Amino acid sequence: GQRREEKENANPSSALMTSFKSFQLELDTRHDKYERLVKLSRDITIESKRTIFLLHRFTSAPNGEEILKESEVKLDAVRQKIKQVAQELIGEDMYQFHRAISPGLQEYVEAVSFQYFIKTRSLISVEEINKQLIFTAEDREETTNTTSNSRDKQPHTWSLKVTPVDYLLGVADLTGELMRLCISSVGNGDIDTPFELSQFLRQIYDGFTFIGNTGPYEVSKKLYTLKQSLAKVENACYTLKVRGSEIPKHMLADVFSTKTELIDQDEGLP
Amino acid sequence: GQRREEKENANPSSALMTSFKSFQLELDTRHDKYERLVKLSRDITIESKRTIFLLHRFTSAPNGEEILKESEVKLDAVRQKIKQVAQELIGEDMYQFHRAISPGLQEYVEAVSFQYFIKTRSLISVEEINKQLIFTAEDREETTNTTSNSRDKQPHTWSLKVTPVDYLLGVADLTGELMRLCISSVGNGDIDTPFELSQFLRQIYDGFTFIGNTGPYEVSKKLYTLKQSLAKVENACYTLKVRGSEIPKHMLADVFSTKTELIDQDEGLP
Amino acid sequence: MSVSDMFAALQGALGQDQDIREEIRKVVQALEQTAREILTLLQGVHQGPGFQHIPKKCQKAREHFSTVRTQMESLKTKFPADQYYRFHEHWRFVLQRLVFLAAFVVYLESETLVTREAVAEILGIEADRERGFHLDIEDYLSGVLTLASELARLAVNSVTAGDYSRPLRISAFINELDSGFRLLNLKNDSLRKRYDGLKYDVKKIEEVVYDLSIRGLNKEATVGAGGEK
Amino acid sequence: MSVSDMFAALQGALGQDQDIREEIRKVVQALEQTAREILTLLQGVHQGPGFQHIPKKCQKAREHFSTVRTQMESLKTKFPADQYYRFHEHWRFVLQRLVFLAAFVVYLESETLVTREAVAEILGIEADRERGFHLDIEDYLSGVLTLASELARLAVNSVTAGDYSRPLRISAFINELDSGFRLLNLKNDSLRKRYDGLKYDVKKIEEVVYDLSIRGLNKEATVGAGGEK
Amino acid sequence: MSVSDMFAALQGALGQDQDIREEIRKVVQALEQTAREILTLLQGVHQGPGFQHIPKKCQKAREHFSTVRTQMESLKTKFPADQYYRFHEHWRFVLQRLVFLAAFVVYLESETLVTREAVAEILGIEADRERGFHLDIEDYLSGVLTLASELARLAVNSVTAGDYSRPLRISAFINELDSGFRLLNLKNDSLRKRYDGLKYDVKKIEEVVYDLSIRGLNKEATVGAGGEK
Amino acid sequence: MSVSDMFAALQGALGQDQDIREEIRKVVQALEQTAREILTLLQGVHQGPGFQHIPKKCQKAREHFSTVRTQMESLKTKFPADQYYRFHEHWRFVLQRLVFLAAFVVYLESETLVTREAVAEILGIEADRERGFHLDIEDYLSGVLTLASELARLAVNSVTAGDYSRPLRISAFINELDSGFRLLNLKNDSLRKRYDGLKYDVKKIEEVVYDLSIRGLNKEATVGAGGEK
Amino acid sequence: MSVSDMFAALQGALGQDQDIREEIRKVVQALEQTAREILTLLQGVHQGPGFQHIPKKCQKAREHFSTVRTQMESLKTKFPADQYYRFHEHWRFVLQRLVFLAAFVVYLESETLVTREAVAEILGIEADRERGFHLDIEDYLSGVLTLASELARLAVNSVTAGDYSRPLRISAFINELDSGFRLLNLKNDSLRKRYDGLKYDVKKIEEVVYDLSIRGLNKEATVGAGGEK
Amino acid sequence: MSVSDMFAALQGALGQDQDIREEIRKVVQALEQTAREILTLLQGVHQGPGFQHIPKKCQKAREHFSTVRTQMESLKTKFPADQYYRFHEHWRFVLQRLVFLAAFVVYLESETLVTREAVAEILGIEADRERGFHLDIEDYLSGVLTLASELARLAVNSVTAGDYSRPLRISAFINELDSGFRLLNLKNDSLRKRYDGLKYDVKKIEEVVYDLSIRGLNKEATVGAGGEK
Ligand SMILES: [Mn+2]
Ligand SMILES: [Mn+2]
Repeated sequence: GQRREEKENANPSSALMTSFKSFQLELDTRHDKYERLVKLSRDITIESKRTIFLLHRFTSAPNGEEILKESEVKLDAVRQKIKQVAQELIGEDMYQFHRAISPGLQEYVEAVSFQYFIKTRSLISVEEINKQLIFTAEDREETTNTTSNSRDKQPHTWSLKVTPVDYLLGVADLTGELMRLCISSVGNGDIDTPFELSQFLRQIYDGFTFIGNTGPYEVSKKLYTLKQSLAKVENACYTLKVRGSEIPKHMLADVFSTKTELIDQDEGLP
Repeated sequence: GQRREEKENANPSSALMTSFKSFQLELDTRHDKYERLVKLSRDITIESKRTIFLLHRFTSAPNGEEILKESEVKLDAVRQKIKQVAQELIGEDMYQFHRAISPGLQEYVEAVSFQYFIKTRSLISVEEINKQLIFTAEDREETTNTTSNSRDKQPHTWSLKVTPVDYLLGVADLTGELMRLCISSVGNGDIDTPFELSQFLRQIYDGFTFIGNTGPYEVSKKLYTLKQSLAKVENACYTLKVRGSEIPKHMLADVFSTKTELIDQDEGLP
Repeated sequence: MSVSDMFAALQGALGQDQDIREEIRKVVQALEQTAREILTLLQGVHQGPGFQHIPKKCQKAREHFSTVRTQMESLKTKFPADQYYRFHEHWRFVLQRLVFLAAFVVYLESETLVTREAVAEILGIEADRERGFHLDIEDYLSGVLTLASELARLAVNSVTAGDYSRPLRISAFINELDSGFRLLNLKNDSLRKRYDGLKYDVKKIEEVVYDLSIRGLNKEATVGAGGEK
Repeated sequence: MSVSDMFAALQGALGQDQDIREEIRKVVQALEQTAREILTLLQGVHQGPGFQHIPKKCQKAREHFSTVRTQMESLKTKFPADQYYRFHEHWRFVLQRLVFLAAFVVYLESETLVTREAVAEILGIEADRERGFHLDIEDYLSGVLTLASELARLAVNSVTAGDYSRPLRISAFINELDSGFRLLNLKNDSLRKRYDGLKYDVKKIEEVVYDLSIRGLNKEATVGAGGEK
Repeated sequence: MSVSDMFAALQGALGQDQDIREEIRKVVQALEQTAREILTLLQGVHQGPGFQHIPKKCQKAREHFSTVRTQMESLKTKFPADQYYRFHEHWRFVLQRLVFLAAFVVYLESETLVTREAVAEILGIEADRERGFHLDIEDYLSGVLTLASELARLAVNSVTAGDYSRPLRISAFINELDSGFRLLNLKNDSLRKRYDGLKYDVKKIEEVVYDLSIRGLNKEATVGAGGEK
Repeated sequence: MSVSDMFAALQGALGQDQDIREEIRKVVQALEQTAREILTLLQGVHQGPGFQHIPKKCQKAREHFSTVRTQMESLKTKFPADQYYRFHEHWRFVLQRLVFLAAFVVYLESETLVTREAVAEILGIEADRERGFHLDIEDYLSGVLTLASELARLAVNSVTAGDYSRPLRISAFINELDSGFRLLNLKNDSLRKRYDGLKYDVKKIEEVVYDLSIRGLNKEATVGAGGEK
Repeated sequence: MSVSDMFAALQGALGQDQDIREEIRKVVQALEQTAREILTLLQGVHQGPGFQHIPKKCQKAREHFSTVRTQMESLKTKFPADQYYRFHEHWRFVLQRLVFLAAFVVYLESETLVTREAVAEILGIEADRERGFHLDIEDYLSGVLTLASELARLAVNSVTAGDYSRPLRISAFINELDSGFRLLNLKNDSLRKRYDGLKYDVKKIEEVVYDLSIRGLNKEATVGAGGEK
Repeated sequence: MSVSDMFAALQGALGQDQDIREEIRKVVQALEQTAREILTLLQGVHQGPGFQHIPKKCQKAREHFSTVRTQMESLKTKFPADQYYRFHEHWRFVLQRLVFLAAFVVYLESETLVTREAVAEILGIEADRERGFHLDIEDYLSGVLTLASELARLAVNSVTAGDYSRPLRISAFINELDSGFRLLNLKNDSLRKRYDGLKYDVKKIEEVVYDLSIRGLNKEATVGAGGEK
């Protein structure tokens, strides 16, 4: 009965139907992979954003080292996710799934370069980032043991390369975070960071200017925001300079130690 | 105490504060009037739209006369609202509040011209519309008796003039309703109305073409939709003609009388 | 309570909302899959031999609707019952499609319009907002309008399949539907737009009836229809 | 039930929704008027002599809030209690503004951050969704951010009025607020944007404190502040 | 009357309207030119030496306003007197600008706010709608808000020019203006938006006064101001 | 490495990418030109006399496809083999068009659906990603959907040319295609959209078959078709 | 040279440009008026009885084109001959419309496509850029595409008016036009878009021919047409 | 002439136009590259130590401008001289940018505004349309407005770098520029909009000068400046 009924629509064993069944399989496989990658990318984005939020606490807290350590743990977790991405892409043309993973990778670049700046006051290179995205089999064993034995025997490595464009877009967004860092540095009485930041941001801005519209549209689109961020940082430095001009430089340290005491006192209160 | 406190902000009896208090009064009066007019306009719109909905039932129902009467009652109610508008505008520059009332007036034009078309198969003129918008005091007494006696003694008239642009915009929207009327006429087996409508719509379309972009932007903006409506009506006529071509014309009447019986039978069933 | 305690609590609440939406999206995807299966099943009626198997197809579709009900049951658990409209957009589209499918089955079975109550029951939800996860009125109407389109197509294909009575019955049904819609004072833009499409369905069916009439096939149909019932 | 009866019932439901929105709009307008009156009252604190009358102004504002509560009471009756989010957009803006005003009063009275529970009580609504018309968390946070801006301005004007201790206290308060917000993982675009503004308020206040410090006025302030309390 | 006759008549009415607008546009262009000249003249006060020549600049500006009056006279003749609001948009912008310029002159002369009557007289129009081409209240208020912006800038430049008392007087004036505006129940979108800008002007001036206060320059100013008057 | 060195290196990489794209664009333009020529050739089948020359037209089209293969050979050399999807967008459109053209030729020749393997061979590329420059499955499906549209048009024009059997065969073919597509779980937006268009093609062909049926021309067709083969 | 001298000189140049544009706008308005009159005149052909008066309508239209030529003559004098493209946007729209109108007249008269040379002559301009105010090639093509749309409409209305032969001739003409366009390598976005619309016109006309064929009306048409000629 | 002959001829003309545009695009890309290099070079002046190297940077920029002139020479050869405005959009953006860069260099060298003639010479083009490839007046003005923005930024960064005299000189320059612009009767929308931005630059610089004045740094500057020169 059922057989006959299906026949009404179209012969299920016709050549056409057979090939469409294979298309179904192929499309579903691809879409499922794409979906998994989108989800991984979202996780990467969320965790990277949280790392950035965490790092913004660095300036205000006396427990700087702790926060740096915590951020390292978080970024390691992100990299484990990226490893999963790399595993999904074995044997694939990564560009086929690039749109799925690009937002996550950009956010990772933003987070990792933010941490790097805080630690070293310099810009992490794309090579440096990619070096951290080479994963070996041992890494894998720690997390997933369910894979077949045959594979485990030979030492595998998986890697993922952040493209120059993803890197640039991540760095462009980094400048927004650096601007926030600058504004809150002033808010925390830190008078050196803003000047360092203005110099650093200017270098990045010059770099983007140099690239100009040779990159894809998304990159040049960021130029305006980048310029705004730079202007905000320059204005902050200007304000510090102008206000600082009223007293001899050697007195500044006094001013801020007083200030810190005041805050410490406050925190000691109930 | 209170007096002193108010002084803190600004001297309430200062020349500036006094004049701002008068501004407050003037602005509030104006805004209140505007608000009242917007509300009236909304009521006019809603009731006009309902009249149009009602008139669309005309084609399908055998009780045509009743529906026409009902629509007349509804339009009378709308005109009572317009009278209130006219009363609000006594002594005012009506253009000051034109934006408040224009949407309602356009919808009224649409409704009244739709009814007029159904009754007379022709286009109502703007003069004819405006003639119906002259209201006399007797009208007023019926509805509002609370006004001062002195005024009641002399016979008053209030009137409102629909502007040419409001008229045109209403007529442009009318064509959309006529298109709907045409499509449902075909759906109801009425083969004359579509041809009449196509001729009528073409005249209106020619009229709008003639005016072209000499009118304001809103008018020329309607041209595209108008053209679409006309095309739909022309296509409907075409279909009728093509299908009708298969049998001699004198048989058509038979076909449709049969059809009506069939429907009547159906309606008789439980 | 310290400021930082206050904010930690606030953070919890914000995260929860996101989780709910994620959960809802998953169930909605499953519903879409079931809806597609029902659609495939019912599409068969348009083709020649399919006309003879309408009852069997309806029966099979009914079975799929029990899956729908299970999925709906799951959907209801994903968010607080009184926040229906907070998340409405997520299931709106699939719900309209399911209304159409249920209405199509009911029409094929009994040539009547499914009521809002009946469709709600088929989908395992409530017709009445007070009683739980319900069927929004606009979603119900939207599904009914899709039915009208499908019936216009069915009228055309009935003729091809040699069934001359069905178009006449569809015509009567659609006319009644049209009269119903004329009672509504629609404000909602998207619903109004979709309603305008109904006129074309009416017109299409009328053209079919017209074609049958001028060939005298409508009389044949009435006879045939009488015999069929 | 005939098709036309069905549609007549449907029409009733559609009309009702429109009526509800109209009613809500009216109450919201009245709330906006009251909010404006409270604002005018509180603006006085920025001006020289106003600093001395803060307690009296707060007391007066408290009286206005009883009007707010009456209006809120009326608002609640305008729609079914479990459809809060269906109509949320209508009162969102004025609610955020009222949160700010209440938070400002509470700050001026006690230099503390009003809790969500307390502000809900002042406005005569619930902090908890389950218990009735409530204060959405994002609206609360939005109102708190407006408070931060206002305090930055107050810090500047305190100096002009010769009160050198208040900026220091505001600075401590705003810093705590900023720490609190850093705990949140904000997703929402508009709230995130407004939060970015907080950094500028922090910066502005810090600059005031800096100006006082380099002139040694902060010490004077601590003394003065001590004496004032 | 045939449809095409009807449209010909409508076309006539529309054409006439266009001609009127063309005429109005020409006069408005001339007014804009004059306004630009007055603006150039008054901009001078912001620059160092300009402060000493304020009276002379005001006097010169007064002369230009007689040209304005002549142009206004011409404008009035271009359209039926009772259709002011039909063509309002055409001159609205330039009229607001002229109100600002007149208000600026009056402020510079006497540090008072020009009344609506006075500004109407300066521009050669009526304050009252019934009496002819008049100054719409919202246009008057809009011009006054532009004055507030300009004064914020003047406060800044006064300090540069070494005049420390002017900012204090501007601050008092702007505060009074702000209180006045808070009395108004603004609905109109564009005016409301412009009013929202006023708070930035108030804040800017507060910061200037703050800068003077923290350096003790405000006392110096008061002394100086006392001596100046 | 200094920041400016880093950006110089990035700039190098970006420049290279641009050069590749430029090269690809040139070959794609040539492909578009060839595709347009094949299209012009095949358009002829819609016109009356064209029906008799279908075999000859197909043969000619086949010759053009050898040009396509040469151009494809050149395209493959323009970029690294494993970066197909990096530059996919450049040739996507023309490839879909070529798939359509090949599928049209094959349909005209044998009234069957060209397989993915066969079409890849006609275009001189691979069906399988691992083996080199390949035909993406979505591009294949997209080309097939264009074929469906073209066949709807062909059905209409067949009737005009007096061939009443072809529409019936097209109808059967399109129905099979529609069933095939309903097996697919389409996510991709653009393919999904194009697939939604298929239902209009199905409907159009159903209406053609309806027109033939109601006039009894379908029987004539079957007879004729039988004789024709 | 002082800055203000420099700007005074610049103002001179800017003013001149504005005057030219003003002048051009006036002539263009007149051209639009004439174009509108021709359009209104030709719209009549869609009307049933209008079919008999086509020759008279064409003749009348020809008279209007002499007005066009006079206005074009005036337009040419308004700007330096070598700045055609500086002001192109001003007359582009009306020129395309006039091309369409001329092409429509020529089609109605002789059922041929007007050449660029011929249309330029009708409008009193040059086909060749070197020889003066010319007809830009894209504007010519754009006008021709409008003609195709109009003819699709005419085909429909011809049938309604009982003329069954005209659609067949229009169909042949449009097919030729379509082949012509396929020779072009269009890059221009707006023209390309408009060209994409052509295929809908082609399809529409094919469907008209189909409707005639299936009812045997095309034979009737051929006979009738034969007799008509 | 057959339709297809006509279209073959048209294709020839269209192809030519496309080739010209392709050629222009290439040169414009090269110009953009050079412009970017000059920009990167000049950005250095904002950096603290950069202030000492201004003369050297200007000299280097001057060298780049000789490349610009060569590229401009090439650009001129790409299209018929009298079709400047046909292709204007292609180079408009880069030309405005180059005007800004030239104006910036000239300002840094001599603190004067470059004239249109001078900037044309730097770029190797004409100031006068009659004499060849020229600098459109609006492009010149647009470049000058970009200079104003850049100088506002330079004023800020000068203070940071400890140069208190430069802002005073910039302020005077910008005021003069502002007066110049007020002489112009701008209609052009984009230029007008950009001009509206100038008043923010003026205000920004005034605030910088204010900040210096209130701290007595402007006197220090004058002294320093005196010594520096
Ligand atoms: Mn970020
Ligand atoms: Mn309507």
